Amino acid sequence: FLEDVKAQAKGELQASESRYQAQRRVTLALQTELLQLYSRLETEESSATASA
Amino acid sequence: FLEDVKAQAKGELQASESRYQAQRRVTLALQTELLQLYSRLETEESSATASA
Amino acid sequence: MADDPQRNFRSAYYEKVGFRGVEEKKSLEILLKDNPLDVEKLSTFSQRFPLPSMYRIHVWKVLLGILPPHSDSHALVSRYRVEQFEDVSGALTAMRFVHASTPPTELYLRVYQLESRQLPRRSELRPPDAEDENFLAIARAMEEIVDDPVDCYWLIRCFVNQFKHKFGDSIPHLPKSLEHFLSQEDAALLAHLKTSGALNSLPYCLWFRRCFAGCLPESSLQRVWDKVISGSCKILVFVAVEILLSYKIMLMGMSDPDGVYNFLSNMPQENTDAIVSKAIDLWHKYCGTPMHSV
Repeated sequence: FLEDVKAQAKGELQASESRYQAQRRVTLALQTELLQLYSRLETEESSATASA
Repeated sequence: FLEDVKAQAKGELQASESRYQAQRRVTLALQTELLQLYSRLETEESSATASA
Repeated sequence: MADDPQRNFRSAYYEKVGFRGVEEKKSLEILLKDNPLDVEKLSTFSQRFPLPSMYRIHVWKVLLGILPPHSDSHALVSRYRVEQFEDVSGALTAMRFVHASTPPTELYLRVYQLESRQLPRRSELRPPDAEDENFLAIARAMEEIVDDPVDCYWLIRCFVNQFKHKFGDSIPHLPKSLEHFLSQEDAALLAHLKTSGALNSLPYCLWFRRCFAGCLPESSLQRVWDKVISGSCKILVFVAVEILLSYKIMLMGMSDPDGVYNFLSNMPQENTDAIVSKAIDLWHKYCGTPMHSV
């Protein structure tokens, strides 16, 4: 019976952890995207300054 | 003893939950930032087109 | 008794109209009342019998680990699964990978890629490669079987992952296995396929990587997937054997490997239920019927 309780808890924890891990992957993807956008923005701004 | 195991499982699940919530706040903040960046980029691009 | 044609006719008939299924359905219902669920017994059931359609999605979710064995955790875990899918698809929308009119199958692919750290940068988006195409084919078929988008995503993801992990090493050997069983069932057909050069260019990717997604209509396909999800990739070989046997006359008249490939890749959608039934019988004949429990 004790094993049963443990197994159940493990099942729930695994699902919860998988949800957490997905958030972490989302964070990474967002950061990559943001980084790219910032560098694009900088290029655009410097070229705008140069042409002004 | 059983109560002990249950309490421990509950504690672990709660910890996982709060880690998830924290990460979730991070991704929401990053998404807001992303949105702002997109609109800044669009403004710059449209003004660059207009001035060209 | 199994050789009694009268009986065979009857049981085939009952299976078709759904009477024989009543007993099976009852025994599945008993299994589904267990708490925790006995995943082993559910696998055995699913290997032996077709899953009643009203329980199919639920059993698949348990077999694939989308739902844990403990039924009283199902509500909580289902909520986690929904949130996880919504979190990731929301982020993909924010990153403009997907938008309101993106086909669901493409959304599923992107969610899957993000979760497995394979999402390309948005500036480096490329057309789907072979593996993406396999995923999309399975996704399109799953979409026909499953109504709920969250369930659909999870079933595709876990189906694809389980298939890769469990059978990844066996897949390259399936064409040889096909050759072996075809030699047992119809040596003349095998000889013809060999001499015409068609044997090496059968649609193996469609059969053994996409598990017949896009080849068989969903009503037949799901009966094959019952077996794959409950632990057999050998069934794929027997479906392929039965397809070849069913179109023997046509195939014997074809000598161009490309013609054979094209015909089999766009196979007629008639009689596929019979093909699958025969394939399951053949699979039981060569590999035995799992006997324990149920």
